Amino acid sequence: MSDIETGKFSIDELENVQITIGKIVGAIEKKAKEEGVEVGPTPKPGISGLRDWDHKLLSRYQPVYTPVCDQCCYCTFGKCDLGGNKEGACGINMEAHQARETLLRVITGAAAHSAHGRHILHHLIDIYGRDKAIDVGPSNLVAPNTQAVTGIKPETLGDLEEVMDYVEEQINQLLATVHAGQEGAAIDFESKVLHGGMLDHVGMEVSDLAQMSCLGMPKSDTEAPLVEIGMGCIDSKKPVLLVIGHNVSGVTYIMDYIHDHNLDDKIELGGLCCTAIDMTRYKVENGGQPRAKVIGTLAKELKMIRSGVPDVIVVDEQCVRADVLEEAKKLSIPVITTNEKIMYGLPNRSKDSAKDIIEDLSTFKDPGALILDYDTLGEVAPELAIKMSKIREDMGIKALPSDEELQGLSEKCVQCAACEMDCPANLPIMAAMKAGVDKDFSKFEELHDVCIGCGRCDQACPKDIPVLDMIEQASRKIIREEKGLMRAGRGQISDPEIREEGVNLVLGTTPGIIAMVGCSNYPNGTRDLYTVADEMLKRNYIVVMSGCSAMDLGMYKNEDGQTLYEKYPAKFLAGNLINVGSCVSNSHITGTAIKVAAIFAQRNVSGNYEEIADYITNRIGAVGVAWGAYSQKAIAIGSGCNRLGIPVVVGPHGSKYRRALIGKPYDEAAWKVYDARDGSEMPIPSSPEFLLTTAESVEELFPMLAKNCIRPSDNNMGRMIKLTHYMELSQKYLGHMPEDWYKFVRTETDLPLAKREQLLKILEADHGWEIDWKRKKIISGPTMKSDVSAQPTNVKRLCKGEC
Amino acid sequence: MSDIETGKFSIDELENVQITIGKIVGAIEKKAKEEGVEVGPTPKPGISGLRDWDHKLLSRYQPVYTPVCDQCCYCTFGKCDLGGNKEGACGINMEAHQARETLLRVITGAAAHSAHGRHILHHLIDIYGRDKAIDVGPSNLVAPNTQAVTGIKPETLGDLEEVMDYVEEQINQLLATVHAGQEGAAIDFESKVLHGGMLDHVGMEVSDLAQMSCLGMPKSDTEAPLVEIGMGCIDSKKPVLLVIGHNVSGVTYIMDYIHDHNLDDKIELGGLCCTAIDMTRYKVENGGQPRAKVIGTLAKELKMIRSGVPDVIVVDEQCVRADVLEEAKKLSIPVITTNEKIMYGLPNRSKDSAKDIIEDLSTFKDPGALILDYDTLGEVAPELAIKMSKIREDMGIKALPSDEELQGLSEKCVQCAACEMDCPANLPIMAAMKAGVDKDFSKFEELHDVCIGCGRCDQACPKDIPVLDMIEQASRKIIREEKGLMRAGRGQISDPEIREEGVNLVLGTTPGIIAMVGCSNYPNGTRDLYTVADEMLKRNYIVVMSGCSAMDLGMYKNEDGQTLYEKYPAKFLAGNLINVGSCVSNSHITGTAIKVAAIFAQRNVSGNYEEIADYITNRIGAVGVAWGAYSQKAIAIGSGCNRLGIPVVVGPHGSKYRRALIGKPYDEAAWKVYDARDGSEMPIPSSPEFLLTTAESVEELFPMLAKNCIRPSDNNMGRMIKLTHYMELSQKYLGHMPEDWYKFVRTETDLPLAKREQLLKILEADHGWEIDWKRKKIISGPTMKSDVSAQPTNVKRLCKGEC
Amino acid sequence: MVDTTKNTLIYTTSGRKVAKPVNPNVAGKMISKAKRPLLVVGAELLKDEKLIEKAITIAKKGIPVAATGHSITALVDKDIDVKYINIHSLGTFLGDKNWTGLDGQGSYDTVIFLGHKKYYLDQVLSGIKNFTDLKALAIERHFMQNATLSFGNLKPEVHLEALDELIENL
Amino acid sequence: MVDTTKNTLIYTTSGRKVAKPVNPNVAGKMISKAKRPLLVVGAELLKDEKLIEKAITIAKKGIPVAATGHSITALVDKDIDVKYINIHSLGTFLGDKNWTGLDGQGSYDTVIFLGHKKYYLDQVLSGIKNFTDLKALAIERHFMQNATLSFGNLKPEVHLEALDELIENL
Repeated sequence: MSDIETGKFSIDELENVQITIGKIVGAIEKKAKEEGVEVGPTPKPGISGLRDWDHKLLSRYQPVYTPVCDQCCYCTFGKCDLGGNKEGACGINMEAHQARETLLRVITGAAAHSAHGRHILHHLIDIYGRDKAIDVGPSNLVAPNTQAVTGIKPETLGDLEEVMDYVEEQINQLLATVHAGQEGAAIDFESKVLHGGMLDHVGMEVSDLAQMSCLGMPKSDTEAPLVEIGMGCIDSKKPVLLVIGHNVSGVTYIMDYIHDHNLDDKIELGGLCCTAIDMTRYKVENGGQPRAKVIGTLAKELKMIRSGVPDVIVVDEQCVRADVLEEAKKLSIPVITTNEKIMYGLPNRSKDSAKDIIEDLSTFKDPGALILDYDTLGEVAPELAIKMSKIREDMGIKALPSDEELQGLSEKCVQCAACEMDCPANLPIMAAMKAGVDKDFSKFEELHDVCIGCGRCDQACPKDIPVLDMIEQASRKIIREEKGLMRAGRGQISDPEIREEGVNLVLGTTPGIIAMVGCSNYPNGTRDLYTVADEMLKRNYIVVMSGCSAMDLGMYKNEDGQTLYEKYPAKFLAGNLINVGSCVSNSHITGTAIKVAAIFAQRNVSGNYEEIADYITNRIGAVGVAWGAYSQKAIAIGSGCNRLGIPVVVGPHGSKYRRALIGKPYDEAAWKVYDARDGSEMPIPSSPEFLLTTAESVEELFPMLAKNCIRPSDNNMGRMIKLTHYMELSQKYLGHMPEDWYKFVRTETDLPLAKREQLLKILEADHGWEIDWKRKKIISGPTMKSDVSAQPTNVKRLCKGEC
Repeated sequence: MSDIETGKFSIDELENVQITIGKIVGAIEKKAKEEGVEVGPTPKPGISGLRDWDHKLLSRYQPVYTPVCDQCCYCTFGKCDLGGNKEGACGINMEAHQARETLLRVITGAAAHSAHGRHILHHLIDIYGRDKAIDVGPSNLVAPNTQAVTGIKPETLGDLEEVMDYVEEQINQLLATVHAGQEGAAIDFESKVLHGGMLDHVGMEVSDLAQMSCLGMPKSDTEAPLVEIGMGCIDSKKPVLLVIGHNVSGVTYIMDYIHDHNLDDKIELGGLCCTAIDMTRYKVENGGQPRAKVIGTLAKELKMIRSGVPDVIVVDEQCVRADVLEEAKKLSIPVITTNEKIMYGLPNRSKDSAKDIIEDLSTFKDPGALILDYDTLGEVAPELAIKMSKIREDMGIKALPSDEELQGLSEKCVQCAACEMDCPANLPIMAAMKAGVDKDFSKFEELHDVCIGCGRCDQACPKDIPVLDMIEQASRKIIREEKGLMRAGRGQISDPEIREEGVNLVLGTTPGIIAMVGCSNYPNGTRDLYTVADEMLKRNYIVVMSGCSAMDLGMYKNEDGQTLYEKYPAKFLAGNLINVGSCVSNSHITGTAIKVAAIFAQRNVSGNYEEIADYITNRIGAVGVAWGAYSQKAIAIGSGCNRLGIPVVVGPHGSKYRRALIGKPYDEAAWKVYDARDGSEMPIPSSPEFLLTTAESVEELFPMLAKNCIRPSDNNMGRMIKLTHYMELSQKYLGHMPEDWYKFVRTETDLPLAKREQLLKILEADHGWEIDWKRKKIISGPTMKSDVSAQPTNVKRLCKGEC
Repeated sequence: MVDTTKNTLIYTTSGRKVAKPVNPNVAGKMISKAKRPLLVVGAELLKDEKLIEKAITIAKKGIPVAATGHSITALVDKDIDVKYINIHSLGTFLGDKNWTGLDGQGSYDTVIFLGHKKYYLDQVLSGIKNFTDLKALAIERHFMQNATLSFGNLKPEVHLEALDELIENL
Repeated sequence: MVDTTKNTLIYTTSGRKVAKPVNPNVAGKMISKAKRPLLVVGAELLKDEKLIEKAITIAKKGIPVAATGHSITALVDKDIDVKYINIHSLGTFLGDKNWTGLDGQGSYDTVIFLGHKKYYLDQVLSGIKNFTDLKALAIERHFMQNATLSFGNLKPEVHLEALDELIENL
């Protein structure tokens, strides 16, 4: 294919050539027909394509707006204060504007992922050609999100381009609606939010499929290798090359150069953020060993730079602190930008020789360079690191203050509270300063894990005290010991795994999937992740990790010195711990749910999003947790889960996303579905209770997780298991039985066997249920029947007898 | 083409077919080569493609940031107060964030235009097929923006799809950079702003080329018909069908239905905003007469609805007030939404029969309907209007308060100033209320023209006084007389016109092009537009209008009862008044500049953006004026002009765009270019002095316009003419000679003949220039030489001897 | 008497409508006058034993308590009317005329907040401020700009004193 | 004495840093003490003959004037040191250490604003507030939140009185 000339030409000049033409109306349907695939009603849906489904979800899960700002400053009619739901100069009210604000966040996130995908796709097609086959492991359904949304079953890199075209077109349509004078109704902005979220998962999927297919990454590999992680695992005596970002395109050239030039042992290559994850996935399939170390998340960026350890910093895109160049400059660390999204105003050296660039940067002629030629990059970055290591050592670069200086700095503090006010978590910095005056720096040490390393304290301090440096210096011992192991991202769940585990999920005997995704903006430090994962794994939930959460989980060890990655196996089975991979690998989590519907339940998947989402909503007990969600990508990922009916809990900072989707358990009318067997209405439990909400602490989170894994399709065994965990977790972490446990009981067999009698008594005494004590059976009380053959659906057309 | 099946197939089954394949690497270059077109260095540039050019512009025209808000609320690390250029939690500082804010506005605008373009392109391809030829009049260079940017010379609708793919991909890349943790440098956000602006013009061009080619719109027609305009031209006794928005796709079906069913005389079809302009362009080529009336701009929307006159409202997309449905409901006016961008939460009736929809809406079962099927829409809208007209008359719908009520309402006012505080223009509403107590409503009448009809006063009033209704009622006489004539949008400037006028522009003997574009957020009412256009036309400038400004200009008449459209001819010649068309027709304004470079100066255009922009920057005296700029589209349009070196002045509200690009005339080093003949540096006049700035009043604007049309390429006659206007306008409107006039004098022949001696005296006395009084020649003084054969360029590589 | 109205410094502005600073005696009387008050305590309470005591004391004056986060762990078996609820849900339900409260006795008119994360409560209050008519009273250690009435920014010890004074006025 | 510090209501908030309300006598003294003051008058001045007078009176005290918009039409030939400049340019140049002022005598330290559109000046002042160290004094009829010091919102007649008092203190 790739040698076909472009332009207009007559066919008879060509022979035996296959030509793929997209974009013809009905193209997807026709292609699918040829392949014997049935295409559902909505291939490549436009904004209104799945609106009915959205409105169904939104009638149960109503948008809750908590503005971060009462004002709108989008256009120059304003700025308008919309306080009290007033209308602005364009007529928009607060609700619609907040929905629009959410939409803007979501499409920003979706754009970040899909622009990353487009970049890496261009790059990989340049190298491998359009015909390079997609290979992601032992699956037939390789692109569940893509196929469910677009109806396209991609087989080659080239096929992914059409998918990207669709995603970009739709994101552009959505961005257009952010303009003044477009959508006026909050509910339709919300539908657009869900559309944007769905697109995000397609964009992520394209990104990961492309890189997995070409870069030797693990392909549904349950034995993906363990990778060193933590600031403490970096050997600062060697030249240190630090890479920050999300897009591994350029970094692979650096890794190849290092490997090909036998520099593996001579350079420390460490990564921050998702680039780090993907570096450790590079060429590790079939037993390859990781060629890089993971330092950590965004929260470690400033700390790592401020440590003065890196000799060269390479950044690509996304979640890269905007002050990298400024901070690096202070410590004589050259910065190389490698992606058009981040260029820092640096001179474009893409056409220059590696030698010239190394010369200029090592003599500080420029503080950094933009290098878009990856061959040049591959050579410059490591060679420069080796050179700079010596130069910087000779210069005697001093980074953090000494202990003596710590005391002096503490004394400068006037206890004005500016730092605590500006600290996103309002951490007790003043107390640490107070103790620091007496040379007690333990309180700074305590701040280290809960601090997200944003540096606002430094900015706020009227006395110019470098608060973050003080925390880091005081914590140097902890930091040195910050080393753990993370399982390299394994990629998607394979079809065979789904076939094995699908039934347990749908019936509830595997109590649920807890997907812990996203960023590092935790309310109470990183350790909470470990606590949550360990508890749920012990309880046989499947725990799926990705991105920054996957990294942070690897930093903690149990009493035996084991990380959870070592303790739990990595298959798609109850009680297993899976790291799917980097941020874009989040698509495999939704992909898993789609696969259960498609493979286990044999639902048609192509262009059949609504039916798939409906299936997932009613049958798959999965809850997403983005405990440290900070970014627009996180809310985009969450919104994509939401359109599939998968609920997501974010940490308290997530309240600043401005809107949640919360159901009202007390509104009985909202908790009904159709039974697809006859179209009759049936009551369902109020679970999931929300599609997006926040929790205050992990203690609160635990019972929320268990409860919101309950689904109408649970069989008695499944419901019993889920209910047991709900009650136990509530008692363990909240110190009491949950108020509403009885609402999930359909029959006595839903009750945990050991406590059955005791619970039946409560049902009788407190809730007035009738019990047949002889047979220990419930006679009346439950609002729901237990009927495993019922087919719950929210979609009328899917009922028997409907067209 | 359109009957080719999709999918994979072998060629030998097909004969005599032309297949166009895009997306092959190097495709554009190869296609161009076949067509004998040379492709420049940057076809389809990515974000970094024209960065060097941007940095050149930005080193002279520095970003000036005036934040609307000191805070950033993009992600949940924040919200962060960046006051005093502090860094936020992600490390971004105020400057970079403000540049990012500007970028977000620009790409929102570009998305609005290109999403509109994509929609109408899909729609027209559905009807006319991909092979439908692009026909926009007697031009070979049909798509100057598209060709300069992408290198593609589109010939059919199908060709435009690839252009849209490019635009969407790039906008998505730019939107990605708005995400937390992307670009960190203000200068590179600024380069992205310019990239977004450039893309906007491509998106607009695609939109207009597509619709002009298919919908019988005027094609470079200098005799485009005159169209009735104004609230006063609507006959409220007939059923009134009101259309609001920008995208004429659905409206044409309504127009056809009305025409085909002989309802032309039975229904008043009026439009608001750019849909109105494009309605009057529909099927008027070759002498067709306009089938709709133009009511006016966004500023008239609320007033028109509140008048109670419309019987049905149809909205499409963009610049549609968000409260249309709420406002219409109060007056029993059904609303039909017709585009996915605006759906107002209304039920989707696209698959229902016209009869059923009409029944439900006329019985108020629903307040409106979403109709995406345009055949149904075409029938429902007019038939419903006819039906509703009777029903609403029978109901005795009362809209505005009576005069008696006006007095009572005035008495309710407690003079608390809330309305004036929230009024975007801080209009003196309290004084009107005070006078109203004494039945003097003249002050309300005075407010009418300066009021932009946003309704913030109503929202602000603690006494719930309907201020806007009072203004409208008090102004009903003026409103009844609000009728004028606008020349229907003529589309682009044709190649032959460029050939005729190009030389005059480049040498300056036509003093300049004043392009008055955009929205209706005027600081001092609509009349100012008339004043500016008339003055500049009298002075032989070419005045080009578009969008809302084009409409507002048609509302005023001179003492002879003539509008300017009647007074001045509409060719591309000095002293002519041109309306290019609707918002998307703004691309023809930049297109004109590109055409001068390509056709008059024979510069290669395909993928050769930098050279074209460089040519325009140094040679074409054009200034854009977006006097009422309010929208994200306006700043996008402006930024697209800026990348071509065309300066834009916005009204004072435009300061809320947060950033301007202003040069420093006192910084001599900034005003130098190369002479392409030998690469030597030469000083140039400090004009344009800015790329984007604001002016306070039209009086201030006049001399700014004249001065900023000065270019290095002016010959002596041209410079003399421009300088004369600058001095005269400064004296007329600012009451004094400008301080800096002498800086533009290179030789005595640059001076106006009539005043030459007087000016030479000033040069000698005040500025110390040496004058040879015998020959009346300047001996020394000027910093610049007059050398018409000099070839000013900002781009070193374009100089002789450079590669 | 503790003056809790002085330091009303905020982290970022949100809009024109800002909480009125209130003194503890006024706050106490306001609670007393409320027809259906609800004390909402958050998990930050658990960080200070003394704060827990104050919350219990207030509750014992007959004010029902919504315990958010895991704050209920310190409040069960204390002979007070307390129920767990997620604060984001609570914020929503409070604005719903159809919600009959934690005890089914009908909607609340005055909601008092104590022991919450500042940035989190700020958001919950933002929803209440913009979309309900409820009186929201923040008796936190920090000035909560989105409340109807709020204490200013206080030192921990002054905060406890202020709560005592408030309790005296119940 | 006119109290110009009372009504500081604003249209929308912008950030934490807000102008300090100032009384005319203090404002007057501040101008007197300035090393290089500049009075910047805008075209709104032209709507009130009396305001023009006040501006001229201030200028006659030896304070150079930058006339923005078309305000210069009322100020030429009045024997004062006045030059036209666009206010957006002025706002930029004021922050540039290399700018030598309208008269080439060097940069200014105190800039006084009178007769401007509120929303427009608000933006210009925002740039000055965030990116320069200049003292910006707004003696407008409206409270200008982005100035360093500003009169509050005043009635027109009180505004004139306040200007008189300011002039007395020059």
